This record gives sequence, C-alpha cells and structure tokens, in this order.
Amino acid sequence: MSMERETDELLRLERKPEVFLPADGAMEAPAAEFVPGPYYMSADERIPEVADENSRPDHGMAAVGGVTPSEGTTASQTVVDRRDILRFFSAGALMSATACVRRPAEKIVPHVRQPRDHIPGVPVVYATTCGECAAGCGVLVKTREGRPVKLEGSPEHPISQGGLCGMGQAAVQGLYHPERLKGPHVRHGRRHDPMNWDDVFQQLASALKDKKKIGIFTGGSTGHRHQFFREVLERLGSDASRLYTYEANGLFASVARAHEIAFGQSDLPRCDLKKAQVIVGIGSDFHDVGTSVVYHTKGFAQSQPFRGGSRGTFVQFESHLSLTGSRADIRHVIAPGSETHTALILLRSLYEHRASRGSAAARTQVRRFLESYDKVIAGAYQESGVSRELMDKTAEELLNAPSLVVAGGSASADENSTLLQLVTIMANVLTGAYGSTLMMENGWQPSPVKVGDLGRFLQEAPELDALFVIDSNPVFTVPESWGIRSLLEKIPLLVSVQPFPNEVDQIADISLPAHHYLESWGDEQPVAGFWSARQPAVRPTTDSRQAEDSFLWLLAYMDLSLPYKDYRSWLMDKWRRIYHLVGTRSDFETFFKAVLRRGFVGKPGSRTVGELRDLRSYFRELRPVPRGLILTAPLDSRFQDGRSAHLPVLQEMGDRLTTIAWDSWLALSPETMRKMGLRQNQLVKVRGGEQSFDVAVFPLPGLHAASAVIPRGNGHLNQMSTISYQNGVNPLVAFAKKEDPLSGQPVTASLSVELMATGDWYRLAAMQKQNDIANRSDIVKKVSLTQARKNQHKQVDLDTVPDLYPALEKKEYRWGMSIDLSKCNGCGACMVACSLENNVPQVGREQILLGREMHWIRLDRYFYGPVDQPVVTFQPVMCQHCMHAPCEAVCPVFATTHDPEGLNAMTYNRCVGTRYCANACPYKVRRFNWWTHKWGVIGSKATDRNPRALNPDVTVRTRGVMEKCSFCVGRLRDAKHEAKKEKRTVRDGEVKTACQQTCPADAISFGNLNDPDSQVSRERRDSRAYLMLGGDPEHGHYGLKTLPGVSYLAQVTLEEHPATGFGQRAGNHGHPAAEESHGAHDGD
Amino acid sequence: MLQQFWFLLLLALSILVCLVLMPPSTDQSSGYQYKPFIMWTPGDHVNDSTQNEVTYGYHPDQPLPFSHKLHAGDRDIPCQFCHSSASKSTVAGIPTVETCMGCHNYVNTDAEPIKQLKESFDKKKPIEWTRVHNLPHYVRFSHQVHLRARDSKGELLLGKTADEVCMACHGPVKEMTTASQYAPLQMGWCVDCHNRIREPATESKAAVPFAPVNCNVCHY
Amino acid sequence: MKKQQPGIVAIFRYLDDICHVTESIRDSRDFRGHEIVSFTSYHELMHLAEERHGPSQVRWFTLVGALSGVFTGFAMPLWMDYDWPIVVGGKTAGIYSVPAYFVFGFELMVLFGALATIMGMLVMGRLPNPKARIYDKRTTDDRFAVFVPGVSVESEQARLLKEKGAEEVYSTT
Amino acid sequence: MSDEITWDKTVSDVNDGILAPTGKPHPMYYGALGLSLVCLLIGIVAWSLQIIYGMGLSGLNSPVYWGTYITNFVFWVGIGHAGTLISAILFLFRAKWRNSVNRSAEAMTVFAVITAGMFPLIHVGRVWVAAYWMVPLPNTNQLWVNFRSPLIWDVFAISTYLTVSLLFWYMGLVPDIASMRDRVRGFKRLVFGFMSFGWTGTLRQWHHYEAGYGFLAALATPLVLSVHSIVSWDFAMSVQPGWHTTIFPPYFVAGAILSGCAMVYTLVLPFRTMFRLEGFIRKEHLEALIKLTLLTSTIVFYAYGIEFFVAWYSGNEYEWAIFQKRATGPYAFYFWVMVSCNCFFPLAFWSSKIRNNQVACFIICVLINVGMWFERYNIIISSLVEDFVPGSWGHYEPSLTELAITIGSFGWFFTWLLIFCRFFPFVSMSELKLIMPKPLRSSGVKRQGTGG
Repeated sequence: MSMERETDELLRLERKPEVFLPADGAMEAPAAEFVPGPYYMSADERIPEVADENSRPDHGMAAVGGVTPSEGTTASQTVVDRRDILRFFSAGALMSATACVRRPAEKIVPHVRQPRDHIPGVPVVYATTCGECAAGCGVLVKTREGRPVKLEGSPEHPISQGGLCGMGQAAVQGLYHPERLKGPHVRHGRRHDPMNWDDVFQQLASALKDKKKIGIFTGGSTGHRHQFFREVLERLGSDASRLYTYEANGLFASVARAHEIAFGQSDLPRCDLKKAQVIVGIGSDFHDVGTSVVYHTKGFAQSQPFRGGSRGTFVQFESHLSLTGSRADIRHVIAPGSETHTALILLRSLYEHRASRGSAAARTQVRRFLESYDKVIAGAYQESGVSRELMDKTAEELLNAPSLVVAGGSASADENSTLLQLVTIMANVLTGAYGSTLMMENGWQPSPVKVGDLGRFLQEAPELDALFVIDSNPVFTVPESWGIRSLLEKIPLLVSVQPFPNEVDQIADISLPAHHYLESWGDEQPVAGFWSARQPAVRPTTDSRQAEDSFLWLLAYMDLSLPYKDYRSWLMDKWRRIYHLVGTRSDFETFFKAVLRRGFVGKPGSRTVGELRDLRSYFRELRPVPRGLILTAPLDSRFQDGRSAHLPVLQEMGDRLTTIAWDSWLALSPETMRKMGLRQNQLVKVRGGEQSFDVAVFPLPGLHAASAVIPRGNGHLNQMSTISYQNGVNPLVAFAKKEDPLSGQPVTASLSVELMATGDWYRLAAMQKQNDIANRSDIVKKVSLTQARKNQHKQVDLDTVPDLYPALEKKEYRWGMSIDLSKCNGCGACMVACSLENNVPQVGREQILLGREMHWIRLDRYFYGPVDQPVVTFQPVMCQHCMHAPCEAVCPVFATTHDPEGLNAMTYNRCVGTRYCANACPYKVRRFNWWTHKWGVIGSKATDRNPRALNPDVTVRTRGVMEKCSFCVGRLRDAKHEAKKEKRTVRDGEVKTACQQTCPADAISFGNLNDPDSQVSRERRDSRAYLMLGGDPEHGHYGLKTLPGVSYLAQVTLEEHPATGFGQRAGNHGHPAAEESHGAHDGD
Repeated sequence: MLQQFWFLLLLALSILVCLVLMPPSTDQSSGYQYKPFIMWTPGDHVNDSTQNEVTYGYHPDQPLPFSHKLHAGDRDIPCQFCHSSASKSTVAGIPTVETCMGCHNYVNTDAEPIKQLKESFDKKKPIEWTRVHNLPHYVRFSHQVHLRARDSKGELLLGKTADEVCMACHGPVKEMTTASQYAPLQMGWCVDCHNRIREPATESKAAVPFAPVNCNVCHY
Repeated sequence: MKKQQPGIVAIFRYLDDICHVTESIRDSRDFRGHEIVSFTSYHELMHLAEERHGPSQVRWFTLVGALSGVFTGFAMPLWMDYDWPIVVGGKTAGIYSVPAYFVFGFELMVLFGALATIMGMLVMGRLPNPKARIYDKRTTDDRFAVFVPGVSVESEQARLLKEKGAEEVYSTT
Repeated sequence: MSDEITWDKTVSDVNDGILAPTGKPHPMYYGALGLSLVCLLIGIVAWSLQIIYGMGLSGLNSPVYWGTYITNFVFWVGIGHAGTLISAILFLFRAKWRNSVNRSAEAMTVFAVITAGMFPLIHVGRVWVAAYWMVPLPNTNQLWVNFRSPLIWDVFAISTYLTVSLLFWYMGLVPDIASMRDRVRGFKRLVFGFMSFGWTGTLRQWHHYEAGYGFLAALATPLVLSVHSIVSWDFAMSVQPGWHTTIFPPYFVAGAILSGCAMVYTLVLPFRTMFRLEGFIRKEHLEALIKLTLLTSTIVFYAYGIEFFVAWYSGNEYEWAIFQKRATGPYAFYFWVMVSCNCFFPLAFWSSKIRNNQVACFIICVLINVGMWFERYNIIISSLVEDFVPGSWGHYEPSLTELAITIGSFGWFFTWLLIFCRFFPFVSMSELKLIMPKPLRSSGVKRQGTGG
C-alpha cells in the first residue's frame, strides 16, 4: 500500500466515526452506563462513576494515595436477581394464577453525563488485538452499554481477516469470569488474604528495596511489552536479561531456533498458505494450534478447497489424527516420533528429483548433509513406515506447483523438534518455497519468545530475589519433573500477575490481578513491520490493574518513577517510532487515533536472508525413533496449553475429533485397543514415565498402532478455578525432564509407556455416539474432483420439488445459508461464537453424559473408510430453516412458526415444552431447557459465566422451553432496519450470522436466497449443492422434502489423484471388511 | 331442596362463563379498542413475565417530582429533546442529569428538586428513576422503528408529528404530572395495532398491514 | 313437600305378568296416567313402551347435537385461522389445512352429540326430578310395579291388577 | 353363549349380592388400597420435584425428547379403550356377556383416561401454561392454537373421550344408584337421590334411557376407534422413521383393545374375589373376555409383521434401518419382550384348558399389559434414539423420577378404582339382571322363591 493511500485510508477512517468509534472513548467515557436492558438490572452493577477516576493511574503520580474503587460493595445481597424472581413466579404460578402480584419495581439509571458518541441501546464497536495467544489477530469488540458482549475477527485485519478461533471468541467469557481475583491478595501459608493496592504496593516496594536480582517470567508477545519489562527491570536495578519468556507451544522456539541456525535470523517465516497449491505437512498442526491458526486456516481455505475447477493438495504425515490431518487429502500414518526421519527421506527424494530448486550453494549444503547421514536415511524408511516410491511421488508433487513443507504439532515437542525444522527448511529450500510461500525476507513473523529462556531461567532462578510471573503459567505448562514449582517456591518473593488466577497464584506470595486483554493497552507485531494495537474496550470489571501499570505504580512507590503516567503513554512513545516509520502527513494524534480505530497499521519491511549454512553437525544428536507404545501430549486445539481451560464455553465445545467435552482421554487406535483388550471408557494406568496416572481410553481412528495420545491443557490442580480444577488429567506429569537440546523446549512427546487396565470405568462425555454415517446417503455427500470438475458449470435447482400444495408467496427476502464441507476444518469456532452470541448456556459434563448439550450449532464428525486411514468429514448442523418444516406443524401452541422471510421462528415465551417439535425435527437441532440454567453452576461445578456477558439482544430462555438456531435473527432485524433507514434492501454480505462471521475457513455463507446474485444463491445452484435429507433430486428422489434454507456443498475428494495411493483407498471405501472393522469400533 | 341446588349450580356456572368472556375494563379512552373477543386466560400473566394485572395507570413514586405536564405540556418541549435516543435506538433513553442541567443551571435554580438535581450532578451520582413502562424480557421493542414508521406516501403512520407518535402509545403525556402507564402493553394490544394499521386497499391489491405480525418480529 | 297425587301401587313379581298388564291397561281410560315401573329394561317391556310412547325423541337431540358439533368443529378452526393466519409447515392456514379439521369435526360431533343425547334423555325422561315419586323401593330390586293415580285399593282397577297377578296392591297418599 | 350359562342366582339375588359386600370388602381390598396410596404418594412427590426443578429430573435428553411419560400416556389411553369397546361396541353387537363386566371396564376406562390425560401435563416443560394454552380459549395474546398439530387433536380427542366415557359410565350407573338409594335412608339417601337424578324406573324413563344409551353407544363406537388413531397420529404425523406409517391407527387401536381387555381381566379377577362376585361374573364371561383378547392379540401380531414387511418393502433406508435396529439393536430387549408378551404368550389362549384356568390367564394378561407398555416404549424410544442423522444419535434410560411417576400413575389409577368399587356397584346391576334368567311365571322360578 502506498503512503498516499495509507494516509487517505487513515483520513477515510477518521471520517467514518460509525465504524470504529474513538478509541480512547473507553477511557474517557465511563463504561459504567447501564440502561433499560433486560439483564443489567442488579444493584451490584451500579458502579459509582466517581470513585474510579482517582484509582486509575491516568491522573499521574499525584494520585498515588487515591482510593480504590468501591464497586460491588453496594449490597447486591439485598436485590434478588431478577431471574430468581421470575423463577419464583413461574414455580408459584399455578397457585398464584389469579392472585394480583405486585410487579417488582425496576430502576432506570441514566448517566450523569452522556458519553460521547454513545447512544443507549446501540452497540459501540472497538478494534483491538486478541491477547489469547501470540498470533495477534485483530478483533472487533462489540460493546453494549459499555460492556463487551461479543468478539469478532476484524475483517480488515490481515491476520484474522474477519475470522476468529474458538479461544479468541471465548475471551469475553474470561473477561467476566466470576473467579477472577477481586483485588490483590497476599498469601499467608495456604491462605490468600485480600489487600488493597496501596498496601500491596507499599509492601512490595519495601520488600524490593535493595534487591537487585529481580526477574520477570512472562508469556510470548511480539509487541512492545517485553521491551517495557526490560526497561522496568533495568529501572529496578536488575538486568534486562532477567526477562524470561516462555510459550508452551514449542513451535515458536523450534522454528525460530532452526532459522537462526540455518540462516542466522531468529524469526519465523510466515506461511502464505493461500499461494501454496501443494502442502506437505509432517505432523503439522496449523489447523489445531500452529503459530497463527486463524491466518493459516484462512490461507488454507483460499488455496486448498475446490473452487473454480481446481483444488490444492494437502499431504500429511502424522502419527495420530489431528484436526489438520483430518483435512489432508492424503494422509499417511507414520510411527510416532519418526517425523524427523520422514522429513529426512522427503528431503532425499526432493534432492534427487531433477526439478528440485535451490541455489547451487544451498544444494551443495544439502548434498553434503545427505551424504553424511545416508545410513540414517536408509534406515528411516523402515522406521517411519513410508516407502521410497511414495516419497518420490510426494516430492514430484511438491516440485510441480507452488508448494510448501510444514512441520510441527506434536513433532515440535520432542527432542528432535528443531532438527525436524532444520530438515524442513532444507526441504523448503529445495522446493523453492522461500520467497513464494514462505515469507522470511519480507513479512516474516517475529518470534514471540526468546529461544532458550526456560533453560536460562532454571539456572538463574535459585539466585533471584524476586520474580514476577506475568501472564504465564510455567507451573502447569512445564512438566512437573522440571521442578518449576519448587524452584518458584524457593524464590524469596514471588509475585503473580495474571488476568485469571492459575497455579502460580497458589504459590505466589503476592497475587496482583492483571487486566484481561480487553481492559488493557498494548500492541502486537504479528508480522514484521505490521503493528496491531490493543486498547481497552471496557472499564475494568474487577479491581485489577494492567500488569505494566502495576510496575509503574510500584516504581512510583519505590521513588523510581518512570516519566510516564501509565503504560499507554509509554506505548504512545514507542508508537511515535512507528509513526515515523509509516510516515503519514497527519500529526501523531490523528495517526494514533486512526490506528486505534482501525486496529492496526502496517508498512512491510524487507531484509536479506543469508544462504543456507552447514547443518551437518547438529544432526549428530538425532535421537532414534522410540520403541513401544508412545505417549504424545499435543496441545489441545481448544485451549492450547490449558490457558483457557477455565472457560466453560471452550470445555463444552468438546474436542472436535473425539467430541469429548469436559474431560481428558487417552486416544488409542481401535486396533491397538482390541489387541490390548481395552474398551472405550475403560480406565487405564499409564506407566513408564515419571509419574503414572489414570485416564479413560477412547478409540480414535487414524492413529498409528503405537500411538497413545492425551491432549494437554486439562487436569489443572488450581483450586482457585472451579471450572478447570481436577477436570481431566494432566499428561505432563509423565514426562521426565528432557529438553530439545537446540530450542530448550521441554519434551512432551515420544515417551514410551505401558498401559495397565485398572478395572474401573469412567464415562467420557462424548457428544457424538455414532462415529460413522451408518450408510445414509443424503446427509453427507462427496464428489470426486473429476466429477466436480465435469459438473462445474452445471446448475441444480434444489427448490423445485413436486408439492401437493401451492408454494408460499415469494417475499423480498428468504434467508438461506450454504456450508462448504470442503472448507470446514472442524475447528469449532462457530459453536463458541454461536453460544456467546445467543446466550446458549453451558451445562456441564453430567448433563452432556445424559445427552443434553445445548449447542445451537453442532459439528457432526464422521469417519469413513478403514480405521487406520479414515476420511474425516465435519458437518456443521444448525436449524435448517425448512420451508416445509416438520417441527412447525406439530406445535400445538404456535410457538414455532414460519416467518415470511423463510425463517423458522421460535417463540420461547409461547412454548409450553411438549418437545414435539424436537421429535419431529429430522435434523435434531432443537434444544430443550431441561433446567433453569443458573448462571452460577455448571453441573457439579460451582461457577459459570457472569450474566453481564449475556447478549442483551437475545432472550435468555427459561426452564421448560425449546430453543434453536434463529439464523441470528436479531442481526437480520438490525440490518433490515439499517437498510430501511437508507431506503434500500439489505446488501449481500451486509449481514452475517455469528457462526459465519467467525468461521476462519469461510465455510459458511449466508444471505438472501431470493436475490439470484447473492453468494448463497449462487452456491445453492452449484452442482455440488445438496440439501440434507433431500434425497437425490437428480434421480427424482426428494427425500423428506423439507426444503431447508441451509444447503451444503459436497466435499470434494481426490481419489483419482495421480501421485498417491488415494485411488486404492477410495476402492477400500465401503469395502465390507473395512466397514466391519470400523463398525466394531463404533459398537464400543 | 335439590331444585335450589341445581339452580345455584347453574347460576355459578353462568357467572363463571361471564367472567371468562368479559372484556377487561378499559378506563382510558384511547383510540385503541379491544376486539370483542379479547379475554383473559390465566396463562397470559404467569408466563415468567413481569407483566401482571397492574398495568394501566401505573405511576410509581419517582426520586424527583418531575412533571411531564410542566415540561412537555406547558413549556412544550418536544419529547425527543430529552429522550433523544428514541429515534436512534431501541430504547428511548432517560435523559442524563447533564441534559437537565442544560436548562436548570439557569432556570428555577432555587427550587428544592433542582437543588437535588444539582447535587446529583456535582457529585456525579446518577438519579435512580423507577421504570414505568416495563415490557417482559422476551419482547424486543424498538423505539426507532416505530418512530420512523411511515406509509407509502411518506407520512408518519402513528401521528402527524413526532410527539403525536410518542403519544400514540404513551398517551397524553403532556397532561400527566408523574409519568403513568397508559397502554396495557399486552400482546393483544400490540397485535391489534399491527393488524389494524393498513395500507389502503387499491384495485389491484388488498389492504396490507404495514407492520408484520410474525412472531419473530418481537420475540427472539 | 308438595303433596303427591294419591293412587294405588300394584307390585308384580313376574315379567310375563307385568307384560300382560302393560298391554291390557295401555289404552284403558280407567288407567289414565298410570306408570309402569321396572328394575331393568327387559326387551319385552321396551317393546311395549315403544308402542305406548312412540319412538324415542332422543334421536332428534342426538342429531341436532351432532350436526352442531360438526359445524363447530369446522367453523372454529377456520375462523381462528382466519383471525390470525399463521404459516406452519409451508402451508398457509385456512383452506389448505381443512383435512386436519376433520378431526375436530368428528370429535365435536361425538362430543356435542353425546351431550345432547344425555340432555335429550334427561329432558324426555323428565329428569333430573328432585321431587320424584318413589313408588316402591322394591322396584329397583326385583319387582315390577304399576301405579294408577286417583284410585283406591278397593277400586275396580285394583281388583283387575290383583287378578292379573299382582303380589300386592296398596294405596299411596 | 352366555345363554347356556347355568345361573345359580336369580335377579332377586343381584342387589344384595353385589351391594352388600361393598360395605365390608375382603381384607385384600385394604391391602390393595394402602399399596395404591403409597404408590400415589411416590408419584406426587416425584411430580412436585419435577415441577420445582425442571424436566431435567427425567432421563429425557436430546434426541430422546419423549420417553416414559408418553409411553405411559399411550399405555393408559390404550387401557382406557376396552371400557368403551365393551360397553359400546359389544352393546351394539348384543354380546350379552359384556353386561357382567362392562361396569368394571367403564370405570377402568374413566380412571385410565384421567390418568392418561395427566401425562401430557406431566411431560410438558411448563405445565403452568400448557394447561391453558393448549385449548383455544380467548386470550389477551389474540393468539389461538395450532389446529394442525396432532397434540391439539389429542386435546380434543382425549377430552371428548373422557367426557363421553364419563357420561356413558354415569348413565349406566343411574339405575344402580337408584337401587342403592332405595336401600338406605337419611343423608345417604339424599346423596344417592341427588346422584340418581331421581330415577324411578318408569317405563318412560327406561324407554328414553335405552334410546339414549343406544345413541351414545353408536357415537362412542367410532370414538373408540378414533381416539387411539389420533393418539397414533402423534407419532405418524411426524417424519420420524418408524413412526411415519399409515398402519399406525389400526395397529394402535388393536393394541389398545388388547391391552384394555387384558387389563379388564387383570382387574376383574381380583376384584371378583374382593367383593365376592363370583356368582355374578361367571367364568364363562371371563372366558369370553379371553377370547376377545386372543382375537386382538392376533391382530396385533399381524400388525407387527406387516409393519416390518412395509418397512422393508418401502425401500426407505431410514425406515428399514430403524426396524432392523428394533429387533437387533441396543433396545432389542424391549422389542422381544413386546413380541413375546403380546404375540407369543397369548397363543396359549387357543387351548380351552388354559382359557378356563384363571391363574394362567391372569398371568398371561399381566404379561400382555407389560408387553403393551413395552410396545409403546419400544416404538417411542427406538425411533428417537437413532433416527436420521447419525451425528445426533443418543441413548435413553428412564430416570428414577420417571419410574416414580409411572408407579404413581398406577397408584392414582388403582386408588380411584378401589375407592369407586368400595362405594358403587362394580357390576352393572340393572344390566346384569337382563342377562340372568327372566322372572317368568312359567319357568321354574318357584324354585328360588325363597330368594327374595
């Protein structure tokens, strides 16, 4: 983007106040407003507007002795929650049916002063940067009356491109989490006593008085944050090197380290997947976790799925099924721990292919390398179980088109992880990926962590006088054998600064609650030269302070004040540099405001990367492939290393491959289980590691026979979080203190274990009971690539079916949705987004075991084919909004009816709860409120979400009524009002449902079916389009003739692909023997 | 003896029938008229709602003796001068203290209520008004849409002027001292209007109601 | 209590006796206003009753009730659908939904018909009758009785009844 | 056939023989009543808890939204069928044996339908509004009910059926209450007098009574067939595989009559002992009842078979899958219980030895009742558990609350029934007299001259 245009862009944004409202509005305009809305009625939300201003550090150091906010003290006990009253009413309704009940008086409390640009009832949207992981996605925060109610990916942000993963969506639940610390706490023994900020700073100041060895342990960040901490450390008299950064996701460290070794640049190349036609993954996990999951999924969705007659190829070599592997066209199961060996033989095949690229010098390096390790490679075929022919074919594929080799996942958690990345680098040099699909010279990803910090910390920690652990949980995310806990306990002063209390707080001497990222200032640099700003979207919801501000306060108390009144002003100082870098004509204030409005600014830089170096020496350390049953503990695709395990919406979303919610499980290949005589839900003892532990087994197809997988992230032992406490098991306890010698990351894979059946059972809360499609033909459809190509220009008409009755009058709109099964990668972000948008309650493990999950959109996952090589299909199923809805006709009270715009409307307050509609629904998408879903309880867990996080635009359903997907009718209504105001119709793409909006794979499109040019209409006419349970219209079978508003695009499979054995596999598909073995597993 | 019993039984039954079929008393003389068949069944009011029989004329005590009659009536201040978000948002909004102080910095500053108001403004302590019009939580009502409702000729549907539109539902606010609930705010009342106000029939087209009556207009 | 009309009651034990009596006194002027009382509905007696009272008028009640039921059963849903037509299951309310209304037509036919039948039975049987005259308690057990108003035990009628096989003849007041 | 019965009682014995024991029943009676009350209490507690805490107390879930409650509903409606069948249809067919059991059957019908009618209320999520909103009452919402919903048909059908059954039952009671009136004095007499409408038994009353009874029977006959048809439409009108078939109405009606007859037998046998009615409810009557049971059982057997055939013949993959699963899937146990109890065990009734062995008949009739309960359970559960979309499949087990309410419903039913027969004649006296030897002067009545 030229500078001229950049400036114009800024000015344009300046002139569009309705898109992004003034960024610092959140600071200037108190967010304590609450207006007549249905859920903002309890007295504890009446935040006095006065108190806080003094407590904030924006008033400079002069206000140091200011009072702490007294919010929440206004006796919320006296006010019965409104919903309680209602419940009471309904219970006593029969008795008091004719009694004249005095209605409860409700209060309306307007502002004293009207905040700028703020109209009660109209959402205000802020742009900020997600702080859940180090990827740095841009998010838009929709706030109502000052409260964030929903997060959405920023459509303009180049990283998120409008999408957001489940964890990012769930952040809003983290913001209001009732178990966030309310004020600082000081530990006395096992007791944590509250203290006010003033005292705690004084205590800290005196404790740190003459201490010089002060350290900071923090999580990864690409922004200015680490720099600030270094400055603080120096100011405190410590050393800037005492900042230790650690991310449990080993990919950052290993990739950065590998590139440092190979090219001398300790950064991560940016994988531009949208340019790659052929992707070869070696244990890669860019759909699960990776380094930037939304960005990669977006890229993948633009290059790989079928569109315009062609599609890419994704080949994955992995030892266990991952979400990423489930998207592979060709998936090869290799022995666990043999990823590096697989990469080596791929490298050899690539090198030996005549089309391989790379500069002469680089090729020489590779040749020398291959020569030195000829023996290892020769043995690698045997060890990984991949034939040479197969690898040659794969190499040929790679060299025929823009391509890429990616490695990672669980392979980035063993001792060879950096070596694997080194081989991958060499392979990518040979494919010519650098510069085309791998951005290392321009637009690279800065590494969020410094390599080797953990090892350094272990050495230096015993000497530290004080340690601040910020936004990081090393006690949980580093295997216990590393002794982090005892190490921390020995530090004289341990201060934990966390937005949500974790294991560190348990042992910390002082806990300083930090702001959630939605309350904080900050920035990230997800791509070099591209800055993404973070700004508060809400006034602090509890008595917490931003970690950086706490340091400023602390320094002030120690008379070491930095010349900044708060972190924001420090940050603005740094941004002046970026301002000069970008070089607009406007002044800094305008620039900064415009950046905040938009959320980011970027000016891609470039650099020169050196030639490939000699890598031979590093491979002397290559560990052989481990033997026996190998335990792997990959990051959980829902909450990564367990950082968001306290969010019920994520726990309830369930793992997408096993569909297990609220638990940990040991995944084994069904074949292995049969051999070992194990059955699903059987509790086994995992022995052979440091500590043994019990876990229930689950048969998962697509695993190598020697592979045993327990995702990490659950099994917290932190009693301060009821949700995650003792939820599942933590497999890390089994891993001995081993590290990848090059990156210093703890090893959490490739552990040889043995399983002992304990004889006990533990029911895993798997939401899906049937794992295959049970020979149903019109639920999930697949077409071959040839078929799809042949029919590319053919159009189908799904809406013309013979009918006895005349069709309904055609109105201006008929809302419809189209879901591309080729694109959906099963990440589950839609489930989370839907739950948060529509106030869907979480019900807890016990209820899920009964089959009472409440998701309005569920992700059905089906396995096809042989158990070791399954084809996986994900199918999001929500209310299909049938024109001839079987549910409507059966409702006795008109609680579910058809609206003129094709929506199947559910009127909660009319529902009497006969549940007939749910029986009649062939798609089983209706959900019944079996209980009053209390906001304080999830199953046996005592805590849930704060009612303030509820979307005020959607009714909260009470006990005994049916509910279901509404196509986000509130959004439709708003869009139509907007359009009507401007005297036009709703434009295509103007209104997005919550699931569609967040989908990182763009698998969902939504719009007006009566507009023939809308995307959804076009997709509905596509030859691949079909209606669920719509029979086979081409042959005159119309199925149930429900005429859903949701159409699906059939999954395009690749069976005739020349390079692979896929054709054979397709032949296997439906083979009786294969079916049988699969069926046996299902029977478990 | 048995005869009397039968007689009494019949009498009781007929009273019961009359009670069920009796239209609710409307003490307000509004343009709105119940259909003859509007009746009350027990299910109407116990539906988890805040609604109950106390609907008409509900006028709770307010923290300040604000008079609509004085402001809107005698002084003729337009409704939306204070309830400014009515045309922009779903909610009409209660004016901020700042809005009040816009005038009352200068006007009638000696009066006791105004002193309270000033105090509230100075101490930044919002005034807690008691809600008069209280829809059940499952009803989505948008002020702006109703304020903007126009017929095909572009005329306001619910009144000639903006204030009249407000008063179509809120009643003669200009004559009320304390705000008082005028309409029953029950579903039948809403639906009646949605059905009644129609585009006049033309030769080619029958009269079509302007307002939709499908369920998810208000309930979602 | 209002004084009841005096007369005589003749108690019979046998069905064939009472049948003969019924038949013989049916048109007799002497026995005007007589009542035959039975403890059950023997077919022979019912046959005689039909001859005396003609076909039961209850059937008209049943017919009217059933017809009004059919009418209501169709009219009510149709009117209510017209009042607020709501589209469900892809069909508009009203004429396309008529097949479903056969259920109501039928059910209300039966309901109204049954209620009307009962009403007819009560009306025609002069029931409920709070001041009913219980002629003899045995008539609900195993005896038949003949009540003849306005005559005494010594009358001709009493003698005739005795002759016809009455176990006992006594006068009531 | 009943003409061939040799009665050792005369019409003169009827009133005494039937009414006298009501005052001092067999000790078994008190045991039964106590047990019923305990069961009822369990049910009341369970339902109260369910109203207070929510439907979550049941074992229902997604996708099994209907379970034990609807099973009970259909079961009780089915039980309620025999009454009107025996009263009305057999009346029209002039089957004389029905006169000795029709009162018990009608009472059973009335109480069974009341019990059945409670289950829709028990199973809805918001019983506090369901009771009003499911009937087209004028209301401030200006909203009526959905006349296209089979549940509304149910409302009309069940309430009509209940009303008509009540009328029919009470109409039959009127002459008997008059009999009772004439046996007592004082306040009781006043009450019975009121209840009997002042029935005197004049020829005029009998004349219109008989006409009315006939019309009522004529109206009730199609009603019997319609009610369970409509109940079956609750299932057949949805698109659910295993439910959406046209065979359901006749199949359900036959099943209902089977269960009803079996239930009548199950009730009559102990009640006969309790109230010492052996002389009036003769073994020939019971045998006739068993023959009717056998007939309906074979119809049901045929329906089961044809259902499978049609499922296969239709070529509908979903339909056929459901039926295969019924017989072999996770819920196959219930299916085989149902088939054995309803089809195989009643085959023993072909033997006249067994027909006349009351203990064997009783056991088989109880088994038929169990089988019929499981038939409904099987139909409801197996279709819902695994229907169209495999991703939504689930499982279902009744919870303790559901079992408690089921027990409670039996308690409720038997409590009413026991109370009823404690105070009212359990055999229709006036109608019984009709089928007994007529008191003719010519026949050998003199022999019983001492009876009066």
